[in-house]
Amino acid sequence: MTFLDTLFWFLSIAMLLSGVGVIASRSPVTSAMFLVMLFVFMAGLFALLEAFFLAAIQVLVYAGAVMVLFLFVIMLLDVRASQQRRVKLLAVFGGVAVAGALAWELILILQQPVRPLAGSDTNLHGGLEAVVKPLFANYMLPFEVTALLLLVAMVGVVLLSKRDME
Amino acid sequence: MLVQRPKLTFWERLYLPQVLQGLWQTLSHIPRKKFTRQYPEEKPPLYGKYRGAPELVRDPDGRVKCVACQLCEFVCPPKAIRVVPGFRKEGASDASVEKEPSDFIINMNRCIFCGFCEEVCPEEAIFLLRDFSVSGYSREEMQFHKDKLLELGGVREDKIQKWKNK
Amino acid sequence: MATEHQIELMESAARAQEAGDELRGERMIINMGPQHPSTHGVLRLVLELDGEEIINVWPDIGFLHRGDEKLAENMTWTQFIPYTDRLDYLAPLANNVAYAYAVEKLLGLEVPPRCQYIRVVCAELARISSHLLGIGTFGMDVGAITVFLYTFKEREKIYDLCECLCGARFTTSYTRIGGLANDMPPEFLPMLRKFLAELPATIAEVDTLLTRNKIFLDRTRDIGVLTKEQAVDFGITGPILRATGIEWDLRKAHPYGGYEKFDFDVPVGSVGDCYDRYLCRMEEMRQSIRIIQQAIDNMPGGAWNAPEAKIVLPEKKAVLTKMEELIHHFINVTEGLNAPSGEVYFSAENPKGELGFYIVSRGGGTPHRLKIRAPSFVNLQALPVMAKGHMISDLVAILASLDFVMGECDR
Amino acid sequence: MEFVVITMAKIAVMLGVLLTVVAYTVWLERKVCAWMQDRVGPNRVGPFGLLQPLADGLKMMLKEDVLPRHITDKALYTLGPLMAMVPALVTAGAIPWGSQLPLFGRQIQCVVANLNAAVLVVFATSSFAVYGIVLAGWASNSKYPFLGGVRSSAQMISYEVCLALSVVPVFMQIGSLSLCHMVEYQTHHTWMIFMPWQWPSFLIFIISAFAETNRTPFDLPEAEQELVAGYNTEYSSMKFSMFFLGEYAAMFVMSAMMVTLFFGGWSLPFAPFNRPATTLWIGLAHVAIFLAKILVFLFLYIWIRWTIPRVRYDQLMALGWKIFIPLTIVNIVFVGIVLALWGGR
Repeated sequence: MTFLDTLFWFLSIAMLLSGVGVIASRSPVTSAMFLVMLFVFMAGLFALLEAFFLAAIQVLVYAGAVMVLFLFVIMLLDVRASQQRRVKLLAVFGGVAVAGALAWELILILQQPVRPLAGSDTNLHGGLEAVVKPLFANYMLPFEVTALLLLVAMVGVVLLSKRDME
Repeated sequence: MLVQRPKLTFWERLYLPQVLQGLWQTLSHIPRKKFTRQYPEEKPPLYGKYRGAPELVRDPDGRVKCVACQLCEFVCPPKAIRVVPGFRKEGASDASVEKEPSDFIINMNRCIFCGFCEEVCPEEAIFLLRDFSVSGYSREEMQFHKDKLLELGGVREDKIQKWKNK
Repeated sequence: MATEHQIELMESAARAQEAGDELRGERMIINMGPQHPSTHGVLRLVLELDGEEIINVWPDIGFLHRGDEKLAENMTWTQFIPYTDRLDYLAPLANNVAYAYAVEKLLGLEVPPRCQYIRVVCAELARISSHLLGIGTFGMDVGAITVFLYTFKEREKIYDLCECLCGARFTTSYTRIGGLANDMPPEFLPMLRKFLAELPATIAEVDTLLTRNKIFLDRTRDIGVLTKEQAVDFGITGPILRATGIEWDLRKAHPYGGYEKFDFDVPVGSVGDCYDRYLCRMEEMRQSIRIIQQAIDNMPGGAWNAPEAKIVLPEKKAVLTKMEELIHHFINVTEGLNAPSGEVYFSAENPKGELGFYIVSRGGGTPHRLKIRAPSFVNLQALPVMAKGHMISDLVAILASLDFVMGECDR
Repeated sequence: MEFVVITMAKIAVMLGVLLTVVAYTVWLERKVCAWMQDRVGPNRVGPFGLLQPLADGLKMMLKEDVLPRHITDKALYTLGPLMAMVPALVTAGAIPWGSQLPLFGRQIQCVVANLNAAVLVVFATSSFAVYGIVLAGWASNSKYPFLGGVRSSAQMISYEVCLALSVVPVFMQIGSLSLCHMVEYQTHHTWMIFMPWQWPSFLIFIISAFAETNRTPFDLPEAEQELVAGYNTEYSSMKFSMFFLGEYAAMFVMSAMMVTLFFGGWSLPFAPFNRPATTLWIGLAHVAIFLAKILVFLFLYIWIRWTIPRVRYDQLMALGWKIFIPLTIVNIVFVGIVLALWGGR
């Protein structure tokens, strides 16, 4: 096992354990922190693939921004109420079903032979251009449409939250 | 007289000029002479008639000037002084004075250094001298008795010598 | 001012309301003080917050209560002087002066002009000292810590002056009924002149750091506004009243102690916010410099004690050599000066506002009842009105601009 | 394996230098503020108080670690200070401290990790510091720290956006996200600060950096006159000093970013300091130049702290969202136009 292999196994196992931590921990704040750890280990896996840009963005956006907002909301809520949650039967069945479907999908995918990526001729090192070029050249319209959609959603949220003030 | 509320100019509303002026102000203080005093090495100058700790004095002949009239005990606002009156020795050179304190206690924990004792003393026997760092490890230690007070007070010049010719 | 019980009631009322409409978000009850860096002493504020916005403030006072008014009933008129030092302990000289004039009013006694002038110097020095501290801590509370150090440097010089004048830096106990503890020492005037020459530079420094600084303006303009009507209703005095635009200064309105002989202006504000209070204090310091300058330029000579053997202690030399003076001396100290029976109220314009002494005398050497009207106590009442709707950061600025002293408030 | 050994050595040296500089920044802060206030500052421990950081550190370690009884989540309470300190230390690894050191017959790069997305890594890692403060505020289970934590998370999230957007024009000009390329570009051309169209970027960056590191005039989370000590009210001993170290390390990293992005990193605009070092001495001189430039910015941090008042929380948020973010976007467009017309590259 080489150094990189060790690192891969370490990151993968740590990521899975963090995932277990997210669903197993009682306190929502602890859950959120496990999720942050999960993101960090995932970023590590990206970095192992030499996709530094993706790794950095993963941490910057998910761990650095989204999860902070999550934590913010959790902090402002009453934590005790959510700590006393009870296991619901329907939720368990639903969860198991989704997990099973996901596992089945994964097995199907892994049985396929590994195909090279669409733009495999581009230099993947760092991956900045590999990410940005298609986004701004081939898929310009969907990209902008998504941006517009997000903007509309944001305006909607602002409008909704402002309504009680009147 | 109405105090003028300044109208800020455009630049001042951008925060910068005042911040820069302030920065220059603080910077110009760096090379200036320092105002603080390095206390234990450098003693502070005591101006005027400084009111330090109250102490008892002797006249140039070595006589305890206090005649135990208890006026200071009476006037002391925090009741820090206690005088135990006694008699002078029969046949001594100062026997004509008749009384002297057999003990004179100042509770330095209570003393507020107001100087009333010195002001009312009809014998010029008690003075607030220049001791400003009165300290001790216990409450008992802060009860200054006659001997200690006399030792601290020392000898004081006496121009009038009230008891010399009586 | 709320009692412990009332505060508890209000807290539970707030909790009930909170439970009533959960959608409006949680309210937070937070204790500010008695140990908090910006409550300037031992003031406790119970704040009800919605986020950072203040819904309600309940000041809880009394942590520094020493019973000064009761103590006064058990001591002679003169013995109470050291206790006045400890009222507004940032301007002890002014308290001494006010108390002395109050007792003299009861006695119907006029002090000689030299005494009056020295007392004016004392009161104005105390005003400068108090305002320097007020502005310094104001700067510090909005985050400009260096201002505090600059003004404290100047206060240190005032303390040196106090030390030179009366022998103590802090607890001055300088005045006596009918006079002063001692005359000005010869080295005092040169020191004072030097100080007056140096002070404008420091005021200018504070000016540079704060007056036109946009950050400071943002923090203080239109914060804690008190209208003229509110100020009058609350009985607010001093710079806080004048900042609302009412020109009421006891030195001008009811001149005492020779203030009518001095030429000075009374600064008034226009809005009544924290910034106006700051500006008024700055201007009052400049005016105090003017007053002191006039006082030392026209300092009369002669006696500095009223020639009343039954009120003022006789000269020490006479006590040591003459029988009659010795007897007066003893009677004066042990029985106290023999005040007539009656009731008087005297108030002086102190740095914080109107410091009044209401004296009920039944004759004899001690007051029957001595009521102190402390400006800080009265001014602090307006806090809940001023703070409502502002944020915690504003509350700090408002507290600093009120410039209260708990020693005086709790007495 | 050699790579691992060299990297480990680099990390050790970097941490050593970083922590020393951080410790002496505290000393500098106390000394400079004292001078500005006509005081002397620390002068008892060692000559000019130079051993003060050691004494402080020792004191902090020997102090009792008080764990208030109302703290229920001890793990998160402990994690807080760690999360506040570690990211700042990690970030320093992505910044080029010098050109290279010819040592033992090898050319050793003066950067722990020469990443091609270094800037993003720096922002990503430093964005973790907010967790430290949020967790500390929340886990303290006390009201003042909680308010501090809430204030701080909102503040840091807002200003991270400004911070990242404000440097976009710099990358537009260089066409790389690597900090090593940044310095290289500036040695070939001129420092970014000498290009007038980059001035707005610099101004926004430096102000956002002040907000991001919670320094005056934006030191709201710990505004001692309002929130006692904000998020670190309940902390003591080493945990408290970790917050302290974290704050100063973050200052160091932000200063380093300013130096690298706008002031030519380790270079000076004349030979032999404008090209990678060939001898050990010049290599060390580069590191010294880099540290000297950082020192200037650290001084600026301190200088500003002891001069101006603090803004209010809502004013800070308004400044960030209503002024700086639109301004950065306008700035990106503006620099884009400038570069398109006059050809920046």
